[in-house]
Amino acid sequence: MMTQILTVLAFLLMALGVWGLMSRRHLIRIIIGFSLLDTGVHLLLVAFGYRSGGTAPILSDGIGVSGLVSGAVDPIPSALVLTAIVIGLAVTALMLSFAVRMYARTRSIYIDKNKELKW
Amino acid sequence: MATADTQTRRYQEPGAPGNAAVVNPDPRTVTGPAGGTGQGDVQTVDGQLRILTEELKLANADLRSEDRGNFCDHPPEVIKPFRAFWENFLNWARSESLWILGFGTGCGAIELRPLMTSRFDMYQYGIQGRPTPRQSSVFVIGGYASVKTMKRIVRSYEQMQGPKFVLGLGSCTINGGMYWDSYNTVNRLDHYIPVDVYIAGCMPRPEALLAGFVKLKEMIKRGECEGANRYAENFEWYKANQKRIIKNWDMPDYNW
Amino acid sequence: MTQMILTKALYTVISLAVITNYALILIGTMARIRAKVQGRVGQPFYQPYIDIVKSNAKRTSISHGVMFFLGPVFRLAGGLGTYLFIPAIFGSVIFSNFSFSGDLLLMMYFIFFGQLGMALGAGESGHPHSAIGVARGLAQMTAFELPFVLSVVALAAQYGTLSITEIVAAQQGGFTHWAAFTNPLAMIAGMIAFLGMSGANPFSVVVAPQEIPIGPPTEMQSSFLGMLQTNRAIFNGAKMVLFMNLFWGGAAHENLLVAILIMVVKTFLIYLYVTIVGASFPRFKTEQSIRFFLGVPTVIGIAAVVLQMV
Amino acid sequence: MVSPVVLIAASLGFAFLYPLVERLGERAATRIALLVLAAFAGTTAGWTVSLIGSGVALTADTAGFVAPLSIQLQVTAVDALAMTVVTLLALAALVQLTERATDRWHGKQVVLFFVLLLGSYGLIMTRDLFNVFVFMEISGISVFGLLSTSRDGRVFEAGFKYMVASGLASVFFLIGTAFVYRSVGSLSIADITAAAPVALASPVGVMGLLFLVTGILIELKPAPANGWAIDTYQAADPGIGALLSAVNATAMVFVLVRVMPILAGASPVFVPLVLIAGAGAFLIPQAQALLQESFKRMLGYSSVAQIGLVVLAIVIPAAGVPFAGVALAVPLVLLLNHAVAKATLFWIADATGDDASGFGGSLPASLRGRPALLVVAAIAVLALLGLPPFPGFWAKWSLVMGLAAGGHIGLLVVVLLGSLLEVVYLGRWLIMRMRHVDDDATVVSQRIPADFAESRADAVSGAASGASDASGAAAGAIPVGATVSLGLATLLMAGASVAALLGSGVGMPVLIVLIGVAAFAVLDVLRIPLRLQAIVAIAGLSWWGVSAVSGAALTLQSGFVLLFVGGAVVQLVALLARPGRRAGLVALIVGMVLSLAALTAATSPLEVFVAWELMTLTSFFLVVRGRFAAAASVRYLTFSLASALLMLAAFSLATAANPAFGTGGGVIGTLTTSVPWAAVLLALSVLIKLGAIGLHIWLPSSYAEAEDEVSSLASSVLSKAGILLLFLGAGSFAAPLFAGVALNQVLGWIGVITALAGGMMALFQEDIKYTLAYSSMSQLGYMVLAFALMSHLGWVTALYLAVNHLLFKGMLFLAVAGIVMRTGTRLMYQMGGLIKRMPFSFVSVLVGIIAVSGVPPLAGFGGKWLLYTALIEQGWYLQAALALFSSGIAFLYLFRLIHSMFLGQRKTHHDTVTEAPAAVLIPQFVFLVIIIAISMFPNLLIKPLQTIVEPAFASSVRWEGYTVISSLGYWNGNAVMYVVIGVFLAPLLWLLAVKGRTYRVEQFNIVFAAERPHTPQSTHYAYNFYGHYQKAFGRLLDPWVERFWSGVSATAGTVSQTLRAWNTGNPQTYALQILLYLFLTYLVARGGL
Repeated sequence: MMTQILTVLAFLLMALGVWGLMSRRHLIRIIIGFSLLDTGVHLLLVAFGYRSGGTAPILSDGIGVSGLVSGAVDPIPSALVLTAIVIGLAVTALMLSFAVRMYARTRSIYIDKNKELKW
Repeated sequence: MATADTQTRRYQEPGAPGNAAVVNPDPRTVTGPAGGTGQGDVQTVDGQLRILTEELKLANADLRSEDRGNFCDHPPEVIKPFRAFWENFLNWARSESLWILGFGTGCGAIELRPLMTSRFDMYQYGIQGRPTPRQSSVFVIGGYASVKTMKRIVRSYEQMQGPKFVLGLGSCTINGGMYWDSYNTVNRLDHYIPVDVYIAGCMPRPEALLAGFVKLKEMIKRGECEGANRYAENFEWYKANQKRIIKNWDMPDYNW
Repeated sequence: MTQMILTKALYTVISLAVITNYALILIGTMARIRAKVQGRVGQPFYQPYIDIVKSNAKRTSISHGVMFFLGPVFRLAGGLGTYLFIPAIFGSVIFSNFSFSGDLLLMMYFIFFGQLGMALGAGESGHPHSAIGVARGLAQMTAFELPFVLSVVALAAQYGTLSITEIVAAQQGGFTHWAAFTNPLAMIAGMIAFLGMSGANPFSVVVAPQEIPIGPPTEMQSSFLGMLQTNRAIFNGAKMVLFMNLFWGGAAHENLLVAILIMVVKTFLIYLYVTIVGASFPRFKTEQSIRFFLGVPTVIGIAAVVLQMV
Repeated sequence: MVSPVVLIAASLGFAFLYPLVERLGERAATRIALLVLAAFAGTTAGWTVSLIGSGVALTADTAGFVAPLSIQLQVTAVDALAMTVVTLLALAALVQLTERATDRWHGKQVVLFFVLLLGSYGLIMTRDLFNVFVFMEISGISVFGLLSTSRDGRVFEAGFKYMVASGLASVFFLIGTAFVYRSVGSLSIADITAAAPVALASPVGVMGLLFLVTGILIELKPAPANGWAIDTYQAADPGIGALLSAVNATAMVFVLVRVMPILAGASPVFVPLVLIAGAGAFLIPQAQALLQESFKRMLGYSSVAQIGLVVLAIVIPAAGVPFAGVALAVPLVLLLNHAVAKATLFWIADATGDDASGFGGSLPASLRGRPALLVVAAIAVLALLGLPPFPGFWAKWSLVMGLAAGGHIGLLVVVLLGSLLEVVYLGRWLIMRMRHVDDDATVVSQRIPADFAESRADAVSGAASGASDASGAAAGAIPVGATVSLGLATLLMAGASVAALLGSGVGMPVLIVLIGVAAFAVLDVLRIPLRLQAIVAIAGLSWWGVSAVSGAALTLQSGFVLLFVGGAVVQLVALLARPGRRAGLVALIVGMVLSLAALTAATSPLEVFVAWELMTLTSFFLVVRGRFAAAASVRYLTFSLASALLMLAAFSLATAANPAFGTGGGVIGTLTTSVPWAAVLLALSVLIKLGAIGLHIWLPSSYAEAEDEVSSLASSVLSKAGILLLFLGAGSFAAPLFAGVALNQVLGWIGVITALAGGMMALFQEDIKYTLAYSSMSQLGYMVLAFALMSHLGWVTALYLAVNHLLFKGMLFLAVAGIVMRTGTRLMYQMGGLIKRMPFSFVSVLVGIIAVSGVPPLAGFGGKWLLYTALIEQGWYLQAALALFSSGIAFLYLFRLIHSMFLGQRKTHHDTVTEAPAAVLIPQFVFLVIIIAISMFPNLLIKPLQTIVEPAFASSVRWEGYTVISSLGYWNGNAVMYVVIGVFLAPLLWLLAVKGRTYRVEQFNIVFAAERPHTPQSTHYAYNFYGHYQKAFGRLLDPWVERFWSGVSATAGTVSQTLRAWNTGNPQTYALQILLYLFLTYLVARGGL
């Protein structure tokens, strides 16, 4: 159940992100939209690994490997999400820095003034 | 052309050399003079005119140097007839096939046209028109010859291939006729080109022209029409005369 | 072998002598007929002979160069060759000429030989009018060539051969067998083309006297002109003999003299036709005659060919 | 063997260490970096060698577990090979980037470079789906970092777009990964592949894979959702462009290669999906690139297109010959071919420092004076275009064969059309680079000075062409880094080419061509003068030709060898007239002749095609040498390669229908196919090469604007290749194809109309070379007509015409070469009266034109006689009449030619011209003697031709002595000759006997309406000689075909304009396009709405 809710939420978040990405003119807002999209995907990954009532997939005292396999949520998506978040962070940072340089060049933070290359 | 020159020219017109005087014993036909006095009697303008170089080539002094190479510089030569019998046959053929150069040099040209008509029908005498001097044997000077036309007459005459014959049509060709004192009309044609037959009158009727042709034919058959050879013989005399009146020469001294 | 060659040479001389004299007289006669029509006496029928003698009797001549010198030679060679590749009289050994060397195609292309030589000679004269005349002549030639070729192809298709002798042979046996009646469309196209080929009015723009003096031979004089005059006779004769062979049953009779007579009559009529048309029409401009030939005559020619195909 | 992990670790480690290394000094650090890269290259090369030997994969599991618990890295032979090439290119790139004049890379750029390399290695080696994502992002981030160091400020805008797009792609990929993981429970690609048919066949699984594949595709920058990538290529430092195109893209393709089995296993919708995606990605950018003014942007379009082609190749199993056995060989070869070539082009853009594409003629001719750079650029362009002998050629051949075999006709069309478009823009760039400095690249027809000025300076000078090439080298020297990297790339390409050639199974002849070209290229490098080279070539070719045909029976094959080699050898003599050096001239001529010979010796469709392409290439480079040949050679290249592509299509269709098609070879009818469309395409292909009406617009300007000796070779020798092809494909054209109409009927009409139209157009040319070029077109039309008859006589005629055309057109073009050399003009009305100055040339032209026009007694008549006899025999009456009409037209333009040049009035400034050099005259007179001989004795030529045709048709003519007799008529060339001599001599003797005293006069001694001629110019009747003809025909003579093709060109431009307007430059539009792309893939997968 939780998985379904999370999945729906994830897609909603992604849709929101895409909407932001597509409809805003301000570069920073576009980047925010992009981050939302990213987060949505991360949520989706987590949702797919979720097991209702599962514990965190941490091997600790009292829970054997068998307990972990039967009781914990899938650890791999979590691991993946961690990586993805890091990467997303890096990309977001790069995007922001590029936005700054674009602003420096064209004195405009709006996307319409930053589309010199075309055709 | 400056009027002064021509005015001067009119009063200084030289007497024809020796036996070249024109008489007109018969108002219908006049035999021409036997030509100039020959070599050594070259008339010069300002003492500078030379027609022939030392190699006996044409000097072509009036041509621009870059044009000289484009013109043949061989002077005309006297070409002896064949022996009597054969030459008589050829002369018969020449006389029976008279091709007129279609060049109406003056008002008399109008008298040529009726010859083609059914009334006069020159074809029955073996006479017909020809559009190019190369192929013609008779040059009919149709009346007065202005200085301007004279240049073209000389050129066309020289371009005809010998034996060639000249008919002077009308009084103007004999003595200038009614234009005798005009500033630009040649008074005596045979000072410039050898004339075989004169047809006096102003204007002579086509019948007179026909009569002239008949006369010409008789003369050809007798071997008397050696105008081309006479021209070659007295070449320098003719040239001097021509050049005296034609100022903007601008062509070779002999137009092959 | 030697005897054979000598015999052939003799025959050739006879054949050429007949055609040359006949054609010269024909030209003279035709001029006289034209004069009569115009109410004149006209020149003697032997005037062409005198003119040729006169031209050759000129004491001087000028030459513009080798090709100019050879031009009339090429022209006359073209005329002679054209005649010699046609069997003039069907069934006659003497008048079969050198028709064994090639067929109709050879003849059609050999016509170019003289044209080319003359055009080269005229070209070397350096006279612009010669070149203009040649340009006009060649242009007009290609134009009348098309209906002519179509009619020839129609004939070749009809008789299944390109050999002139066989085409004539197929027309024997009464005038209804003549191609003129068995293949009238081809005949019409061919005979219209013949008008262009003979260069008379209305297709005389090539020489166009008084306009470009006289076209290609403007500079030709003396003996050169004499050769051209000779060729005019022979070449005309050759063409008339060709058309007689193609469309009008050729000249055939067991008696050679009668056969010659037949040839004389037929070619005379063909020439008369050209003369009448020439006397009746004014001159076309070059582009007009090109358009003319590529118009109705070509359509007729195509019709003749198509009729052979169906 | 070194473990794969080491490579990853070393890259990463060195990247991190680099700041420390740089303490040693910048130069030293970069040298060390290069050493490291060299070590990598050694490693990967070592893998390649050993893996190809062993045939097993090299596997490494990370973190101490086996897959699927750990991430598995695996290197197969293919991977290793790709990695080797990638590493070598990276090495070359680093040299170029660190050793250039400005913006040398250092510090963080080198670090990022190694990270990028690491990403690429990872993408190739990893066998874990999520790991793919990681390496994708590593590559991406390093690319963004590198981009930010570019000098062009617009790069941030481009980079931003790139990030948005690749972010979306990552999202898709992650979503896909999530679905896949959810369905399969593993991230190991091996596991997923195994489980795919079951676990991923569900709608959810397919949906996930759809996301996954869309993500991968977007990363591959597919049109029409790739504007961001193009913008990046345009703005980025060309060095980065090279990396992106050569390293990054190559690695990304491997992701698709890994995923493809999963997709194919899961659902049948994916193969068509990827096919469509690949086709779109290939075709659309090619069209978009047409109007690009920025070279880098154009290369960007080309890159994405090439990757599209690779995507296609991944899906299509290779059915063709060379690489059939090896999995992935075709895409791999295409990929590596592209990587090397594209990197080279980017480096050249960097080295020459200008970014013009040549569209609109704005490009400086900067390569003309730099032979080495020119060779490198040409190799890169040709390799990209997939021309032999470069590896891409074989791959493209296999791909096309595969497409046809698989029945993917639509894709076949896409591939060929895209290739053609690529030819246009890349060829244009190369040509604009190579053109002469004087050439404004607009010359496609004769040029008449507007004011009629008789200025010699204005005159079109063929004599000077090629002499002052060095003046084109205005730009500075190439940086040492670029030299090394370009050299490395070229070596790589050369090595690959040789390897591919050896592996292709194509026979010796092709190798001989290459060796021939290379040998003479070496002579050029050694600065051997042209004359010496020509002598060597004459000797070599003669020896080779003699040894090739001696002892062999006379067949089509040996006959054409004789024609090609003999014709060329004789004409090569003319080169002896040219002092000094002409780099490449002899090499290319030899190459052309040898490839023509290879064409005759070809025993399989592939060999035919290779030889055909080589011939096209060598002749193209010969044409482009002309002083004003740029525009003409654009046409030549485009139409020639269009012809080649049509031939490829024909061969592929024919082979698909009949695997034995074309094998055995060398005899009449080898290339016979019963597939109607294959026959039509083959015919079209040959017709283009023969300049048939409608397809001819390349011919006049190419023949005319080439150097004079080249014109003669092209027209007399090269043009016969098409005729040979006609004979090889003979059987294809005879059978009724459509509605009972056989192709040969159509061919016949095309031939005769070509003959007529060519002649008509020749009539109105003032430029002598254009006249002759159109004349060639016309004559080729005759040959097509004769061939199309499909009868014994027709074929003998076609061959007779071919031989005759070789002889007289060689004579004419060489005579013209001599005249142009002496007079400095090609315009006929500027000549005149040359007969007295150049009598030998005159004789040669005279005999030439008599031979063309078919006037007896010369050999030309034989051709005409045979032709009309054959035509009438077959009942082709109307064609016969038209052919005769056009032969009259030929007579017209030929007379114009000889008149305008030799007769009439000589210009004053030509008074001093002298006869053409003996070296130019000798070949003419050799031909002349041959013409006279076969005119006297027609059996000398006709009988051997009958022998050649004998295998196909029994003789339909018989011989009686010298008389040839057909069913219709007869012809005795010998007798005709004697009669003509007789009738010529008789009047001549008569004339000599009766003529009076004859005076030899000069040119102005003409009657001129009693005036004297003013100047030769105003007296020479030559300009617009047939004005009345033009008047008579009026609108019929309008340049309809030219107009049609400008229309086609304009339409292509409009399409290109429309398509590229799609790339608006707005990241949000690009994002929308990407989403639409996803939706489209969904629709395709669903099979509609």
